[in-house]
Amino acid sequence: MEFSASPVWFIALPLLAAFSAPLWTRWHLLDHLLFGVPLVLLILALGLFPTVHEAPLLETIVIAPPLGIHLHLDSASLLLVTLFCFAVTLVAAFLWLGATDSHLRGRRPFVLILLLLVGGNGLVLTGDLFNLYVFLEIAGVSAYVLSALRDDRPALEAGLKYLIIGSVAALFFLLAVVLVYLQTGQLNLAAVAREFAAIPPAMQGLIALLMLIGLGIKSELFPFNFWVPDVYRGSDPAVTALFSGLLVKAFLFVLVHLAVLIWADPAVARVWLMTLGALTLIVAELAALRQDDMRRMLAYSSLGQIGLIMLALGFFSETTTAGAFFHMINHTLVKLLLFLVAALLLRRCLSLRLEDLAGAARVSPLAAGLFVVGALGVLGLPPFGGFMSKLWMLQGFAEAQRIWPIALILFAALIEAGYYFRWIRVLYAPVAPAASADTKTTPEPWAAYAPLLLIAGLMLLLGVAPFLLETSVVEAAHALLDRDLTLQSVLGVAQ
Amino acid sequence: MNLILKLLFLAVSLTPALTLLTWGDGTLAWPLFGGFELLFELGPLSAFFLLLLALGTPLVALPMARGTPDRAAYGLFALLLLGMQMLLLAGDFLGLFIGWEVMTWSSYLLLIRSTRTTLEGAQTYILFNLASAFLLLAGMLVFYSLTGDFRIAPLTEASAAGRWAVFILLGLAFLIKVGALPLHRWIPLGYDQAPDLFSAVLAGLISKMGLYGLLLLPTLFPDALAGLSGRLLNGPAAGYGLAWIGAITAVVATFKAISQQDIKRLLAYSSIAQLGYVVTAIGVGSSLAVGGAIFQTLVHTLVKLLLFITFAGIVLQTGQRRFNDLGHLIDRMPMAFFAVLIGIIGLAGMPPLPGFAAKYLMFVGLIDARWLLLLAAMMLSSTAAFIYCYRLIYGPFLGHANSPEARTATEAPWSYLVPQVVLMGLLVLLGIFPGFAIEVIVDPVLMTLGLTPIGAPSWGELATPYGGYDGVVLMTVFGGAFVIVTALFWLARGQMRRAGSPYDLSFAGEVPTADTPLHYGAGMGRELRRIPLIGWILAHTTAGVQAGLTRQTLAAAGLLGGLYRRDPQTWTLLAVLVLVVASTLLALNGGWF
Amino acid sequence: MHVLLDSLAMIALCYVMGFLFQGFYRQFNARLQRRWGPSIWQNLYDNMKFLLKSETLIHGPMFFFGPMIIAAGAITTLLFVPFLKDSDWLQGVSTHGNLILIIYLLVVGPLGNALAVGSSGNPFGVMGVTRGLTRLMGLEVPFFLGLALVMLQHETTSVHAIMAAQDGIAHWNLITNPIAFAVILLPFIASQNASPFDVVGAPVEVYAGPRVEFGGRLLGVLMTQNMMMTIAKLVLVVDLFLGGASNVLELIAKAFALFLLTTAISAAFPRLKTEQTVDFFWKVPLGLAVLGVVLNVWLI
Amino acid sequence: MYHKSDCEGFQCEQRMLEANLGQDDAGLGVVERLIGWLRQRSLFVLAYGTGCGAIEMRPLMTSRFDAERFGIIGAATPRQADVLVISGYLAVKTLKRVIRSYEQMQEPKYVIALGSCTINGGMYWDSYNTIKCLDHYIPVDMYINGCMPRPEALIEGFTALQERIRRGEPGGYQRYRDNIDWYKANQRRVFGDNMPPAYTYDWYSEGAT
Amino acid sequence: MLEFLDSPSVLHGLHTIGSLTLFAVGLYGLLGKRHLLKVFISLALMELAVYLLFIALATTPGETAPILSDGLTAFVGMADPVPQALTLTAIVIGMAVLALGVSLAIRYHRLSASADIRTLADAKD
Repeated sequence: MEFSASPVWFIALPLLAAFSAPLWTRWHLLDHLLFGVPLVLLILALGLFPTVHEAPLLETIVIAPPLGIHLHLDSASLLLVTLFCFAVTLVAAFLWLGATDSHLRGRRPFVLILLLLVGGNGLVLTGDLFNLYVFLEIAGVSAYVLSALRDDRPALEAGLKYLIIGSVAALFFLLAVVLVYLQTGQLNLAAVAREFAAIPPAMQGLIALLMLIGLGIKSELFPFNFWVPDVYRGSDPAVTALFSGLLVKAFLFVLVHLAVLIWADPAVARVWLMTLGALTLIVAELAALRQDDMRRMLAYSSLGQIGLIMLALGFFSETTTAGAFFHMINHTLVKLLLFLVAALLLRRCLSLRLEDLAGAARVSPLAAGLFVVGALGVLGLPPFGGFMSKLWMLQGFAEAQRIWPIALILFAALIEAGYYFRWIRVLYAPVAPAASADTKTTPEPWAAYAPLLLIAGLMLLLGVAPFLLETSVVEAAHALLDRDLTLQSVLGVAQ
Repeated sequence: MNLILKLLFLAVSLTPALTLLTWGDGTLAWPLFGGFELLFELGPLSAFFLLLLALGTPLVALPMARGTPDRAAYGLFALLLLGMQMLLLAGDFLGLFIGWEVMTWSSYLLLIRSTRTTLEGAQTYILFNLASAFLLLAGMLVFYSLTGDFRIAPLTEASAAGRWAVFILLGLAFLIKVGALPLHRWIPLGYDQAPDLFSAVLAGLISKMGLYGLLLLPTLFPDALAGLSGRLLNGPAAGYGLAWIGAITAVVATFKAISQQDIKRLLAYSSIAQLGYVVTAIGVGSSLAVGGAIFQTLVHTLVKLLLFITFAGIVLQTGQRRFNDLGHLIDRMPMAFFAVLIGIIGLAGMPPLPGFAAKYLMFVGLIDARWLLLLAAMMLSSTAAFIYCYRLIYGPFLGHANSPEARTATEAPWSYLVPQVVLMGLLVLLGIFPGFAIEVIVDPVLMTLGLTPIGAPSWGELATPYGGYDGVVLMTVFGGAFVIVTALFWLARGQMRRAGSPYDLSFAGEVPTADTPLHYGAGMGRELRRIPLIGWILAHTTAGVQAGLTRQTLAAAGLLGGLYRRDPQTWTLLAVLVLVVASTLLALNGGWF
Repeated sequence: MHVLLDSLAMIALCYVMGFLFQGFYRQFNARLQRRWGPSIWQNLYDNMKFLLKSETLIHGPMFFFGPMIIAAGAITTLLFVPFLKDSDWLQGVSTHGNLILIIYLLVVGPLGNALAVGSSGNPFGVMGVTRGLTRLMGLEVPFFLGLALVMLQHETTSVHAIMAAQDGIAHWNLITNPIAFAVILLPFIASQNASPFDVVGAPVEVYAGPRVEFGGRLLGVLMTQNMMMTIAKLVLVVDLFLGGASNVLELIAKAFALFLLTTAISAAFPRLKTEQTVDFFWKVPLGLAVLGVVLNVWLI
Repeated sequence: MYHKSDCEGFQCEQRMLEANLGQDDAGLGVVERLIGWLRQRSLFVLAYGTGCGAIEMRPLMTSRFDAERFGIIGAATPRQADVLVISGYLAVKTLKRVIRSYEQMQEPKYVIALGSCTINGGMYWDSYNTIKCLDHYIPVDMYINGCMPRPEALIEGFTALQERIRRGEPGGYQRYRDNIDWYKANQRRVFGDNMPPAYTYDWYSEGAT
Repeated sequence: MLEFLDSPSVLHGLHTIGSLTLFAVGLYGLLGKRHLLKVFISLALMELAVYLLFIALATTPGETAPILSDGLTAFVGMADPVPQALTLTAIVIGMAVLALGVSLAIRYHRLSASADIRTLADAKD
């Protein structure tokens, strides 16, 4: 049988692997597979780039669109899928190599992480509204359990909060889907896009609003993101790395994708999305100033970056969107790095609170150094990739003679610097760290640092040679923004 | 292993010199994205600043390489060098900014390696510097939106508002870096708290990058800023504001310097003041003034390296850094005494050292521009500088030893002495041959900036249309007079006797002891407060403003952070409320608005 | 050779004029106070007596070199001031210098001496030095601004050129630029360390100030340079405002006239405190100077 | 001498001191005579106002008597002074300061003592803490008698001192240097353990360099 | 007598009102009740309201089940099969989430002896 490089694999393979977990448990292959499955998918995704460069791949299931379900792999979704596979690979490597706590080893996390990957991949690949809802729930459920995985009080609180607010979000989204179906009789995204304009305006508005709120909660936009710090605080840092690096990106993509496809009038969407992005950015950065727990701080910082990406995506210009895609990649790398460093520090210093981490650079110099690299990357300071993507977005705004987002982004970056450098200063404070002085924890094996060093190297590489990703990012932006192209490739006709 | 590491480090510190010597005319391009490229080339302006780097870095690296190798510091220092060289070689704003940022954060990481840094100091340092960097970024983005290119090129066709925006943004960015008032607060904190040798780099080299930026402004706005908004008297009107900023900076910082109790803080404020002169001169924009500015940049680099390295040696030997705790080191550290002596002569701009040549050019430039009130302000600052210069040498070296360490100190290790000797030699040579510096160092830069070169009839002579002076003659006369007078006196000295004790003083018939408060260094300048203007200046700082700003920001942060501490029901309620309000609005508007 | 002879002549002339003028000053003051006063040669006697003292105490090498530096500074300064115009003699090396250089050279020596004072470790001496530097800060601003007005008027910093431009009594800067002269007059008195601005070395108040530790032959050197410096400054102002002089007699006459004026002013006022001095200079002469700048630069 | 009727008490001593004033200076070269003449023409006075005589120094210096016409003028610090004027009785406490000041003066230096108190204690002859005979502690070059001497007498004394300087007579400082051990022993008898530190005087013993 | 109820618009209206009421009840529970189980029940109620709305509005009276069988060879007069399929899926998902939530709540109760949603808000660092 000939192997066909189909997008289905991105969903099917992890699903299969996850459901046959008992088998792997018996064969002691969990760690290897958790690392291997996303790695295989990553290689597959990389191999698909030339194909997708020619034309988007369309994988129909049973019936051709608009009636059937289909997976739509264009440059944008391929880029994100690659990113997700990479993120999961890295986290898996970290869990495998890093002598992790027991609750992060074994069958449960194996299944859940792979399901999370399924959910993320499905969200960006699917071309069907209801399918979108299903993947949203898959991703959501696995995320709820993942955040409660440690099974102590903070983790359960985080899981419960996440579950409640996530269910509300899913409910809103489901309502929107129902209304769309009732109005248009269609669930295929392209078909819905074609017919959405025919709906009465008030109903259009209601549907858009419901989707915006549902996905806004999921993708952590400002007035709906109050749950984020609590959940990130309660969960394991290695898990939050996935939330911040994978899950949010997927929802963000879905939100913008829907906005492009459904909201026919980009001017209106631009106002809404940019406003939300700007609010998220500035509020999160300000709120992060006073956080004394590293996970909370990283959560707020993550929110700020999401706002930034939203601001750039919402501008719907090809340059800023390309920059935003690039920034998604960089942000994923950076947040993986920072959360995994946080995981190491947590294990070493037994706490992630500011006062307990004072002088932590003395006991784990490499982790502190990597935190510095991560902070520089997230602040967008050269020579790391974050700078290039930020510059790309800013240059897009400058090209369009739009000054206020530039001012806002730079101001927010300054505030961000205010708290990140506070943490750096604390890590390097000239005092002996409080907790680790008496705890005789063994130093981490070097292998635990390998994924982190890889990330740092990649960040540096992307900062020095951003042209490596240029074509894929620009094509992704093109694919995301060009509504007609999508419609044509799905439905076979231009609108 | 350690030796190899140290040798490697020293080799790295020689890279600016190598770059300067081997670069030639070539350009180097590195693609980024979207057709943008980083372009590196070596113009005379960059070459001048690269020369400063090439001089300064090995001299600082030598004492840094002493003792057990500090790997992290070496690495960061190498990064810092990389950043500064990128910044200088960059032919476009992108490279400039990248170099600028690399320099900023690597210097920050070097700064916090000192055990003396406080959270406030470190935060002030990095936030001011990042504010400067982001202003630079904003300026270059505005520039880009006007021209569609990041190349550093004259900005002639843009609208007046656009050009002013670029001028103000870039000007602010660079003024923060040189520490112009009221954006100077990071300098005293940073220079004071940095590792002692790194302070030399901060004051001598990193602050010069701000000047490099300011000197780029005449490149962007040709005709020495006059293209921006016409002329005022004989100078550019846009530069007039810049010049006043510089002059006020110089005056206020000088008085602040006088009132400091800590050597390094004093040097920091003096650095602010000295760079204030340069800002003023750049504002004047004529070839004389800019020539003076470049000369002053050179001299200030040498002087500040010399002083900071010397005082680093003193701190190393005594562990004391306040005027109150030192004293009478002249017998114990004569080399350091001479270094500081030469340093303060250069700092005060006294003949025959080159500081005077620089000041002379700036003064003449101001007279030429007919901006005499600025001249008065500069004169005020440079005479008031005598007081802190005197304090700088009196406090540690003269008077009486005030701590056990000061009584038993010995000369600093040779790795500190070698840079001191080299820098002293350079300063003296430049003082004798100001014409050499003009012709070889200053004139090429002036020509790049589109100004007429000053020229020099001979190496010893400094010549301007307003008259000049001859460094060789000056040095010969002064040296000759000194030798002759001393010789004559020595021949007819009669019975000369050295006092048996430092406490053998005429003290109204009393016999002072070690407990008598004899060291006037601590209180020096105290009576200056009684002069109304100075009293007013010394009574006001920007610390309160900064603290207030921090407080307000943190209060806002607390307020917003409070939003995030509710239960899921509140979050849901909020989402529902948004839905209800927005749909009501929609319904009222009858559609999507 | 010519330069050497010329320099020696200048130094000698300065010295002679110096003790005579200061002798006159003491006589003048004594007569004002209804005393006979010392002989006009008294300063010579004093100076010689100190130079011939048999014992000298020093506080270390820097203490010894300080007076040497100040003497060398004084000699350098006066050699850079042209004494005559249109003459080969009494020029020193003035063609190689300029006005701004001279203004700075005036300070070099005192600062060198300040090192010696600090080296002695006597707090009164350092207090005096600080007061001196503070006064310098006060006086230099209007002084320099007044001279800058002259430099601006002639668009040169060369003393020769400024002298040459004043080729008749109507072209004296005193006549053409009276504000500049008015501005510099009081700072000039202060720079001569004359009353009412002589708080720096006030004998009773700060125990002779900077000179507190100097005695014997070192004090003799200090007195010598002081006399020479007085004359060098006088000649400089004569050059700048009174058109210079063509021969020695004219020079002495003009310098004496100027000296008489400053002496009269000195004798008439009581001593000011340091901060009063500075405040005064920053109000009255500087205000006048700003007026002069406005007139010269903006209105004319 | 003390038995002659034309003088009594310290007047005889004074006369003895003044006895050879009229004589010509013998055996001096031109240079020494010039030096002597210049020295006597300029006397800087450190007036130590220990007693009531201090009040007589003011008229001496001011318009009425104008000592400046003789080249006599006040000095602020001992380093610059040639003449130390002890203007009255000395307590133990002030003696210490006087000795310190005297030792800080640069040679050639002279001491003029005013009033009877410095000669024999005067009206304080039986006081428990007053120095009776100043000459035992520092070498006095010239006593000016009276209680207190008027400025005219002071001028008389100064001119007498000037005459001696002119003739190049060795001053009291020579005596002090030669007999330092005796003087110090006397001082020590008064001060006990309260002597100034050794560095203030031990250079005397090392001799001239 | 109640035939008018069979007219699609009335029926749809009633269903809409009913499901909205149900939704409102659920919303009230979600926002107002403190016990975690009640909150989950409220969430389930809201979901049910959505399903009801979906099914009800996608069907008109008189339609038959969408099964091709004897005599029925064309898609005529059949109810739209998609909403039913979707609702079934959604019910399964909702069920799973509910079960998960309840299990988490039980574990939470065991650990903290509390099932009050407000105590969740007191999460301290």
